[in-house]
Amino acid sequence: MNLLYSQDEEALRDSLRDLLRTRAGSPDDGFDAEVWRLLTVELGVTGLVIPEKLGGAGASLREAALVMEELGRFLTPVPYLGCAVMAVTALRVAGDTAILPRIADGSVCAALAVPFAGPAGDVRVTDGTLTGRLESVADALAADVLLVPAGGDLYEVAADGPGVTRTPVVSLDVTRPLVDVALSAAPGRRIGPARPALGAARTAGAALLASEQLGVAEWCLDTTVEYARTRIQFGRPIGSFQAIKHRLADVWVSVTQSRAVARFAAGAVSGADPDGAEPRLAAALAQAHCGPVAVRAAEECVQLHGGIGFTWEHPAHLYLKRAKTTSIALGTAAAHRRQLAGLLGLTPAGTP
Amino acid sequence: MNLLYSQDEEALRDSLRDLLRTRAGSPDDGFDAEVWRLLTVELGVTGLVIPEKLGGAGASLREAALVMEELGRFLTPVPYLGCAVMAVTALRVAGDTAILPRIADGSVCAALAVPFAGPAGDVRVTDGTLTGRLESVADALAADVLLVPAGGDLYEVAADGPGVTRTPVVSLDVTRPLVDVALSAAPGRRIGPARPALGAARTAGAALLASEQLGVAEWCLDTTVEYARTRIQFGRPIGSFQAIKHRLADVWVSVTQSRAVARFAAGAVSGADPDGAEPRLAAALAQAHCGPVAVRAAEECVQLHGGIGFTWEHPAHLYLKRAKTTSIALGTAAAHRRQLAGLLGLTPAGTP
Amino acid sequence: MTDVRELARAFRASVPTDDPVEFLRARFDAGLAWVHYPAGLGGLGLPREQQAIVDEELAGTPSNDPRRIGIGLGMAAPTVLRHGTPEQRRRFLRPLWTGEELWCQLFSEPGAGSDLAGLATRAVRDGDGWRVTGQKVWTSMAHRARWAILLARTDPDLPKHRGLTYFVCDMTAPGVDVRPLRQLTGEAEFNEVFLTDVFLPDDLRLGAVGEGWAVARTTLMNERVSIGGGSLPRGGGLIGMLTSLWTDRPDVRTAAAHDEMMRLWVAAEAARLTGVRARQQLAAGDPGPEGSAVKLAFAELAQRITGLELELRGAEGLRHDDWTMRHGEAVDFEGRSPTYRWLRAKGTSIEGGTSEILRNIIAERVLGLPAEPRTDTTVPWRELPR
Amino acid sequence: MTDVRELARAFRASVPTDDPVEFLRARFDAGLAWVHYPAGLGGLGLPREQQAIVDEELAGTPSNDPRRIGIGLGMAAPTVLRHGTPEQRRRFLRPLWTGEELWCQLFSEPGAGSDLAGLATRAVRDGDGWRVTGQKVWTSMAHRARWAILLARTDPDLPKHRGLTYFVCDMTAPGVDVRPLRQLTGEAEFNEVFLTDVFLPDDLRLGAVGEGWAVARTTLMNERVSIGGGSLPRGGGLIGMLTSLWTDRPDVRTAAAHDEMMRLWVAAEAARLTGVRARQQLAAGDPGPEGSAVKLAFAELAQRITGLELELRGAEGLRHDDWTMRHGEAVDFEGRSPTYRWLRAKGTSIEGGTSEILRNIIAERVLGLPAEPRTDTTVPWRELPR
Repeated sequence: MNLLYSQDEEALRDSLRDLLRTRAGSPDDGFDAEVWRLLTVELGVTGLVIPEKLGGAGASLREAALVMEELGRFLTPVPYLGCAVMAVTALRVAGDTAILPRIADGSVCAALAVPFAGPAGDVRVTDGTLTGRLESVADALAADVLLVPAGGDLYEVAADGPGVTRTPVVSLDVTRPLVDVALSAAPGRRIGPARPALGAARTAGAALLASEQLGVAEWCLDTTVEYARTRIQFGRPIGSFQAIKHRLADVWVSVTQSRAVARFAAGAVSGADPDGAEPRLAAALAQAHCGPVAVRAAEECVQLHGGIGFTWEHPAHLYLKRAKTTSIALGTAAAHRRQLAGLLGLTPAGTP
Repeated sequence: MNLLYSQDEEALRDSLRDLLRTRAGSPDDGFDAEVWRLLTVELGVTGLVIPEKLGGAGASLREAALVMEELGRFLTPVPYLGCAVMAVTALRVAGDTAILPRIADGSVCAALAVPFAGPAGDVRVTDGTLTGRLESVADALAADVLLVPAGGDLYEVAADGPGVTRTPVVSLDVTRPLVDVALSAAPGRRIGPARPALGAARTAGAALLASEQLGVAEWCLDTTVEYARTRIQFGRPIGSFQAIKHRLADVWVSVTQSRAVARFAAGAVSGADPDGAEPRLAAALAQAHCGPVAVRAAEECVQLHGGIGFTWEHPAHLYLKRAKTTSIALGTAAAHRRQLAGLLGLTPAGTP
Repeated sequence: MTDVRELARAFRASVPTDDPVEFLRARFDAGLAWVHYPAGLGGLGLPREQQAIVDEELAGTPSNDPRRIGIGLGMAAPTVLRHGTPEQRRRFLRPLWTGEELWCQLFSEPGAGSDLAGLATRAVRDGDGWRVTGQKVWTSMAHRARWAILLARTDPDLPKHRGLTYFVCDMTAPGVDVRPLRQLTGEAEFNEVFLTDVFLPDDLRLGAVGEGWAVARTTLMNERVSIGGGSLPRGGGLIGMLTSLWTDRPDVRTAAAHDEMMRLWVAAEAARLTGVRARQQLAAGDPGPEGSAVKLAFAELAQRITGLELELRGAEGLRHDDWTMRHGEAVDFEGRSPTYRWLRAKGTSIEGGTSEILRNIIAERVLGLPAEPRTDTTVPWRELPR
Repeated sequence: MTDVRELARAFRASVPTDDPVEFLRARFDAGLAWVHYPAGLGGLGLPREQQAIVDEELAGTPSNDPRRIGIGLGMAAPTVLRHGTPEQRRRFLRPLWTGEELWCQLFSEPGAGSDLAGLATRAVRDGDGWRVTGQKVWTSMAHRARWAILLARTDPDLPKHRGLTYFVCDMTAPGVDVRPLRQLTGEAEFNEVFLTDVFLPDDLRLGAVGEGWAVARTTLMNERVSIGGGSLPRGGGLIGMLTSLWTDRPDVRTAAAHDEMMRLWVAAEAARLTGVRARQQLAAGDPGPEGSAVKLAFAELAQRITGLELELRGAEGLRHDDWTMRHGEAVDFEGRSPTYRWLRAKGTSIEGGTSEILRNIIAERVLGLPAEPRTDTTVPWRELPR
């Protein structure tokens, strides 16, 4: 598998950076509507994974991974993961043709209504309406459409429709706000069976979250290196001290590995069956590796900035919080290692 | 509990160093009979734990721990652990009065005939004779008396008696040679019940092995620091490079912790019941901590010596091999963590 | 030899405890505040370890909140005692100890963190006093403090360690501006302090002009002794919160996390025993460098334990309790959410000497490794790159 | 453009394979040895990646053991090609490639390991040649080598990088004494080489007098590219030995070790994919610094994997296979005991550039962090502390 970036991807990266760089810096309210409009309508990146016949770009999750990487680097508060990666993957697998075109043209933002971490919620279906509670759902605050798994099927629910309450929670990562979703006899339209759609969405989400983690880690490394080059203590740049050098070299090694792993995962889920054994292995590998690397890079970023890195004012803490929450959200590294062991047939102790 | 060294202990340490320093350097044949004679007969340290009425010094395992520390530091090839710590503890618990006086006066060297790692061997008793096989027994090559657990009891067997074959094996740690012991209808004298004797011997052994590991780690740290102070590369001592400094500082921190932990373990097993819950906790803690610290110190010693540390000629490798084998012998750190969890009631996953 | 137990009992029997401040003043005057201080300054000139006897005898009587007077107690008091004039000692020590006057520390600056001696705050002679201008940071309690210990540059033409002078700063003086500094936890435990032409009379100078660095070393030495000096029972503190979670919540348990938790338990217990041993050495009159080992280990442990707790909690670890900006006055590892603990722990390897600086100190002062080539200690401060 | 596949097929069809050396000589002469080398020197001046096509077409024909000719292939050949005279190229490259003449490297010295440029071996003019005296170390294959690449000091009064000259050393010359150097594994993979007044005619000098460091950089650059360049399948190599043990031996499995093994599996796979990506970059004509990442990661992984294997094996891990001193010629991670693997892995972070030096290189050349203050590059070598 080709693990490099294609020329088209490099070009896309340039466009994204031009756009995102200018908007970086005010993530406190958790959603940048203007950037979201530019991304969806101008650049059309929410439609990357949507087939051309449904109005999308007919590209693949590989290109979407590149978008994730840049959104991670700039910590842009937009619901790309929830909408353009996970909801779109679920809808494609469920055979939807109604919502995808509206996501592609930017008129609709959809979110998969499942907790960002832990098991899927428990929603009952009664007479075609949905009732239940879903805690800590990501990317749902800006959504027009919620995709709700209930009773074995996937339903479309209008996010501001009757019987739907979204309550923002105090999120550790303020740049990706979570909400609790309460459904009380909310009308739902059945789209298709839930299990394959959810499985594929989670695998694609985990695989592409690795690219976001790569972007986060890259920002942390770049920012720390730049600081170490210019911060003077004891009459010389702190980056000239060997202990700092070696730690940053180690971070560079693990970020370099993350790049290879994230590219591999993005490629693996871009095939025909996004939830086959190989994509699931690649996604589990990616989360087992790239999550901890991003956390480590962010921790070193805070530490090597010293006092300033511990302040609210410096953005390092936003990356730290993003890194930690993503390393938990779609499964911790430990959970992904367990999953990998299962896929590899490396049974745990005690099993024959 | 007092975790410091007493003045008597410091005096004992001085005597030991005077003796051991001059003998260091020729551990290849695995047993230094002359040093063993000086230790047993002149200094009387094999009798430290033996009550005065049986001819011993009536001291405790705390003082024996200090001996272990110095033997670890100089890597002196003598069977102190097997004889003066484990065999003596087993004999005391089994109520022996016949062998202990002969150990105290240096006329007999005893060894507990159990594998240095893994479960106790399987020896059958038939008409008062013992038959079976024990692999990788430590400190048995120089022993006159083997203490063999069989059929629930502990037996005395003459090491060079009929039906006893000791076959040296290729040991990873050549300074503590192992043998396979084969018993074929070897005559044995019953001493007492095996289980409490073995339990106490293992706990005392694990607790005091931590002091040996401390001595090993201290030698590695001291030697590496000295080398880093004097080895010049790039026009300055390599110890003036910050990355080297920080790694040695980290080793110093963990060695400092090992000292506290090893002293605590030695104190804990010196009470009335050497195999109670608290001694067992202390011994497990000691092996869980001090084993890996010694391995790490030895690894840094090899690495920071560069090429010379990788040679047969430099003693670093002897410490590396000693550190690694001791971190496996009386249970790996992981096994001791499991044991600790049991003692603390911190049940593993899956148990209620 | 003085029998302090007798003294303490007699004192307790004779002094009413109705008014806490009156009681503390009386205790100070009786020499039972800090018995190792000289008579007349709250002590009796006795060995430090006898304080424990006094504390035992006076248990239950009014006492100070060590978190409020901590900086005064741990840093200002030993410095005033050692370097202050008799008048300064009389003026400052009593209300410091009784808690009537709180203290803070004006050392660190945005440009001088680890390299404290490079600080830029200037103090210029003005008649019988000094005019001080500069910016200080990482100042806890500044918004409540009456006095501050202050390090300022009085001669920029000397090499950096030699142009410093040590002052007591009057925090009520005009030109002192205290502003809360918000941390990544959302609260402001610390402050920035802007000093603009602040006038300090010369009798607030502590030690000779140009001797500031020597005086500051007394302060810093005592800071390091006090950090990590607390004693916990086995399995207490952060590791106890983790094992309680494990015990109370079977749903968070996994096989992999079990070993990780036990690794942390072992590391925590090893660090705790190291602290116990360090205090025994101190009590035996043989203080060693083990305090640095305790602080380094505590920082790493705090970060690893709280990080694992978030992973075990899974979805719960994504939610914080409160981002409201407030003026925190002390670290509260127990009262807040797991996410707060995890965030706050990031500061433990930065505050009070970064882990990097501690490793340097261990390597050079404990292990005797040679210093790095330095270029910043011999040239005039004015010419240093900044 | 040359169709190498056609050429290789035609060559294979036309040349008898009876005598291996004859075959290799013919292959060299046909330009199919290393197609990116110039015509007449075993190549055809084609892009490097076309070699794979030739190797594919000539699969099954006589070939060299890359472990025997590795140093010649990876280090000597590119240096001779770039810095040698036409005569030197003609003389050395053909028998080097065919394996008729083996090569070794005389760079490191007891006093010059990481700081190679500080080496002390002296070469002094003597008529139309040089007299070389000094001690070299870490020389594999020296006991079998016909030639060596040699770095020696020709002017001790210049700063250290500028007083070096690069030679080809005749290993059969009088005064060359090769002694095996025993490692902690018990075998001697390497040698010490003592040079006593060895005469080398001036036509064995490679590059100009005093240009030795520049020539050596070509050698070292190529060494680093070749290390860690091999490709393994997923789960292959050392991690595969560990997972096989796990699969085959239920008795060694524990809950804690399971997660540790999976951590290592993940780390190994991440390192492997990094190597795959580095080779893709190289093939795309964009060689990056990722090779350093691969070597660093491999060393750490090799040590951790083999260490865990010993712990899993428990009692078995206390026994070694054989301490007999012998002259090992290549690392054999698979054929020996687990204890051998564990011991040999300690060398992976030392040989071919220590992990510490690699981190320096990454920090300064890749990340652009400023160099440390240096005092050893400007003064005459003679005056440096040693």
